Amino acid sequence: MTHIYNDPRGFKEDMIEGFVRAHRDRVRRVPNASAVMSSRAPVKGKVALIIGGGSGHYPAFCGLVGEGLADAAVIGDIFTSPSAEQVYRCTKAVEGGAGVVYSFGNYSGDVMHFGLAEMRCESEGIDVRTVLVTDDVASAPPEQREDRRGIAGDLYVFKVAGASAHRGDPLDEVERLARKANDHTRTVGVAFGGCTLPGKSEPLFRVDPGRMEFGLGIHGEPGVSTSELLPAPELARLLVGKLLEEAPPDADGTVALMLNGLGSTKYEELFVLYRYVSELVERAGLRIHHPLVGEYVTSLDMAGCSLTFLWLDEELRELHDAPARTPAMIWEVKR
Amino acid sequence: MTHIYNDPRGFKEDMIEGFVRAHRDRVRRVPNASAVMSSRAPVKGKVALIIGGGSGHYPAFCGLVGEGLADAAVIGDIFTSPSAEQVYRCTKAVEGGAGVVYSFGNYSGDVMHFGLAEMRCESEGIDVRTVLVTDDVASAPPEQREDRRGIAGDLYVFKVAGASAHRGDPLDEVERLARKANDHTRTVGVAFGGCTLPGKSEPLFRVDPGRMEFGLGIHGEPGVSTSELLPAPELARLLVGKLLEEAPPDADGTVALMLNGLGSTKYEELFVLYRYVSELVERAGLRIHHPLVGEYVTSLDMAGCSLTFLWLDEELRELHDAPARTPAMIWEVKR
Amino acid sequence: MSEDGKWVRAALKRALTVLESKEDELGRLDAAAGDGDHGAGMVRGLTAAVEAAVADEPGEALMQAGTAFADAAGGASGAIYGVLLVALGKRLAASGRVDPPQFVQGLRDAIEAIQQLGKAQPGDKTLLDALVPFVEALEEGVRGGQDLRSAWRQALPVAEEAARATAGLVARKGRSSRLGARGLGHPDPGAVSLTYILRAVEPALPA
Amino acid sequence: MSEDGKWVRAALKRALTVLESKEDELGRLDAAAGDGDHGAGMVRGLTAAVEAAVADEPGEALMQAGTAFADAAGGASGAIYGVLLVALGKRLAASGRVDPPQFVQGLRDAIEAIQQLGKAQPGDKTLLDALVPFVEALEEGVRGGQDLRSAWRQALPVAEEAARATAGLVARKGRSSRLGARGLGHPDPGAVSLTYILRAVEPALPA
Ligand SMILES: Nc1ncnc2c1ncn2[C@@H]1O[C@H](COP(=O)(O)OP(=O)(O)O)[C@@H](O)[C@H]1O
Ligand SMILES: Nc1ncnc2c1ncn2[C@@H]1O[C@H](COP(=O)(O)OP(=O)(O)O)[C@@H](O)[C@H]1O
Ligand SMILES: [Mg+2]
Ligand SMILES: [Mg+2]
Ligand SMILES: [Mg+2]
Ligand SMILES: [Mg+2]
Repeated sequence: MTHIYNDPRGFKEDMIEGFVRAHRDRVRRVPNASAVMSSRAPVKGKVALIIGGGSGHYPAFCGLVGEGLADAAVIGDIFTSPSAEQVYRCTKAVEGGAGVVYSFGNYSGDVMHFGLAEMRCESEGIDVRTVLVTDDVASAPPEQREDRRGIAGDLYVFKVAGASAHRGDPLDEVERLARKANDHTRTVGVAFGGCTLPGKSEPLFRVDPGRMEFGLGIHGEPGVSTSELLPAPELARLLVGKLLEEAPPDADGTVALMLNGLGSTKYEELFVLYRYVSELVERAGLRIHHPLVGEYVTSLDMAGCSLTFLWLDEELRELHDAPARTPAMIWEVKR
Repeated sequence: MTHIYNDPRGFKEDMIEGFVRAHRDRVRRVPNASAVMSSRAPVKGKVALIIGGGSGHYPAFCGLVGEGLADAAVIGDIFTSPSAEQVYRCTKAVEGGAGVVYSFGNYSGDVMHFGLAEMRCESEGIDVRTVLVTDDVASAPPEQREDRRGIAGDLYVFKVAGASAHRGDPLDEVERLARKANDHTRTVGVAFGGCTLPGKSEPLFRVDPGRMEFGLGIHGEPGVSTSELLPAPELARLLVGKLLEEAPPDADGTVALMLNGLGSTKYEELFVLYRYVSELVERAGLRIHHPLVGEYVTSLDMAGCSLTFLWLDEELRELHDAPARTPAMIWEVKR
Repeated sequence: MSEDGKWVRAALKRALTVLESKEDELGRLDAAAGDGDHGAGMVRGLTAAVEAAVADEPGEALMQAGTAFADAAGGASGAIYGVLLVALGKRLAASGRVDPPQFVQGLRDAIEAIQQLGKAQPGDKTLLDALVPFVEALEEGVRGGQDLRSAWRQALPVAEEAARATAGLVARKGRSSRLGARGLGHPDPGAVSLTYILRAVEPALPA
Repeated sequence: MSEDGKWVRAALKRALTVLESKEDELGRLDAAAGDGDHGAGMVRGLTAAVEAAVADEPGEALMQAGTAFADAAGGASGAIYGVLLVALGKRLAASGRVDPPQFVQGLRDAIEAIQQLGKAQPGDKTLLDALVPFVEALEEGVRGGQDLRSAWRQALPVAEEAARATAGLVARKGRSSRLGARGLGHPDPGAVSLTYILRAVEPALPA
């Protein structure tokens, strides 16, 4: 349930305003746009990474803007992709002459609006590449990987792309690495309860007590199937099993791992689950690198969680490990 | 609602195990105790800061263990203070010969158990000082400040004490500064909905739709009074107003500010509220220093939020600004 | 048939009034398989469109409306109504006439633009499943010599029946496509809202 | 009166069985003004106490039970039952006898230890509000020449009435004290659970 708001129609605006006020040291608002940009952007000669999507997913998307990660995030209304116009304005504000990568989860609204903005920018001579995040294994079979939607895996794709752009890679290379990161990222999730939009009193969906939804969406979409609620060790087995089924052939046996809470499934619960997840992953012969256990891509106050693997190789690991500083996270990997 | 657990009685144990597995780079488990310690502790000649309380409040308490903050956290079952025995074992494991500061919220269980541990340690020649956090303005009138309970203000008191210990201050000085931080910290909170213990199907309390509880506890205790649910600008006025009433006489007009979500009142809602809170605080002539907007001291999946001021002066500001690195936060203040 | 663009604003206003009254219903319909924001997005889009459509020339006004709609609504339906209104407006502006055949052609252009943008085919459970048969029926009426509003009125039940029938389709585009067969039984919210709009605007259409 | 410590374990077991059946009720009672963990904590504490109380000597067994209870339960009631059991055990161990006057004296010691630790006064709405009148009634019976179990049985209704009467008190110690007058109407969970324990252990007490 969303309890704090003024006029529900002003939610996005109030949110961006408050966010920028809270993080003046790292970000500022893109003038005349519902977008935030790193206070260092634009950087001349650097590829600009622009991410975005609806609001309701914090720290995605605006919490991920900053040094070593995204140059800007374009923010829509709750669960609603931002418009092409806003993407365009944001692109104009942050591109530094070396091209732009758009990256966002694969949802038709986002694809269409970012696509329209890309066409408009290209017509003005700005080289734009789009990398869709398609990590949700529950949303389509492996043969249709490119049709899958993007959920928590967003973070890893953005991180790799942001690190590549930050170290000065040219546009082709940033694009290649972002695509590779997406090819190596898989997520599976479950939901225990739906979320409620500001101003509404009913959740988007309900889960019966003792049941859970498998294959959640991060926009309050119900899962693709319902099953019995599992205790932590079995839930761990389900999630880890689904991801192990899809190990990419060229992976070297090390995974960066994220156990993500969707909003009201809290940290302690995630640690309980992580105990069993990490045991299973290690028992499967994999090495876990820099596990993240917490809230990274949320869905308002939805109850549920997702497990993501980024299958590393040397190239991806270097970019994964590169430092980053954003309002939501200071990324430091001990080696 | 808590959905992820195995045997509810093993929750604390599962949680600590998973937490330590997720943060091996910074913390380890205190052998034979339900406590976690910084991987650098004990540090010979340094005052040790030990914090603690029930679980269910992450990032408090174990998320705050690390360089520049706490040396260890002793963790009880959900919402239940840890026992004197565990506090004692933890103290033996982390004290470095320069004395120990215990700091925790003022609840009778914690006071009694830490008190018993303190007596036992003293009898063994370890110099222990206890600094209770008493920031909740709703829990007792100003004349009875020392009877107030501790809620989100924990974070600031721990931060100041941890920074003082980290820079090598002697025990008397760490104690003095921790007390001063508590004297300068005030919190007020509201709840919109109760939380549910693992294995239970009913929340600890319910809030009627359209109402809110004023003066929440962070253990699922209901508030001290009920009122109409307010839109964000008025809620901001209520919270800021309560804190302004109690400005300490020696404050210099700068406050470190924390807008804390209790669990299922999410980031975007907090940013919406922060927009109005920050406007009001600035309009009152105060300078906001390093605002924190997010989840710092939670109460499982309780819906609600709290606003905390740490009234700064030069001495407190230096300690507030000192860097810290813990599993839950990398503390860096831009100047 | 009037060349005056006032009817554009009038039509958009009528659509807005109806969709405001249907906002919650459309939200619930979208929540069944999607994310529940369809009603809110359409209202945001139409509100902005009404405000933006100030040109005298109807084609111009429609383009203004489409641009504003897309920006204010965001989301899939924002993008789609954006290209729909702009394509229709372009055709009317280009022809300089607002006669029934041009109108039909404008809607054909819109369908093409929507398909190009969103890559959906009829049968994929989107608003195209109501729009395409509507435009076919409209064209038939117009070819049969009816004026725009009569032909439109006769095509409405076709669109409405087609929208209802989307309940039996499995989504292949848009958020609800992820649910596969689980989305069966609910009509597509975009198809339903389209029929509300088509019926709402009819009395405001030229002649 | 037997000097054998077996009755300590038997008494703790009886208490555990009853509190397991009351765990949810006590949780709900604690939730009314506190944090809902009282039932769970008492069960954890008693489970550990039963396991720990292995000494033959009853005073020793009680001290073992108290130490284990406090550690396993944590929380306010863990601390309080810890000192209660340890104080009682100490007195019995020191006197070398388990006769009714020593028992009464042991409980008096426990009250003192609880007050020293928790700083609560009778009337502050804690388990002291049931324990103090219970011990007074017990002492009266013992002084009047009754054996321990008879005196205990006669004192039980006094404790139970006193526990019920805590509903009319405003808490001044413990979590529920923050609620002020809002906590009125519910008895103190610690006082209630104490009466369950007192009644449960009676048949296991020596003579
Ligand atoms: N690719 C597409 N082509 C045509 N229409 C689409 C497409 N994707 C979605 N739609 C339409 O948009 C509607 C959903 O609109 P809305 O809820 O506003 O967008 P979102 O899915 O971004 O939340 C669907 O019911 C469908 O009719
Ligand atoms: N200072 C105190 N002195 C005596 N008894 C106390 C004190 N504080 C709390 N209690 C008792 O403890 C009970 C609560 O126990 P419990 O719920 O287990 O602890 P917590 O308050 O730590 O959650 C109260 O009902 C009261 O009887
Ligand atoms: Mg949407
Ligand atoms: Mg407790
Ligand atoms: Mg939608
Ligand atoms: Mg309690």
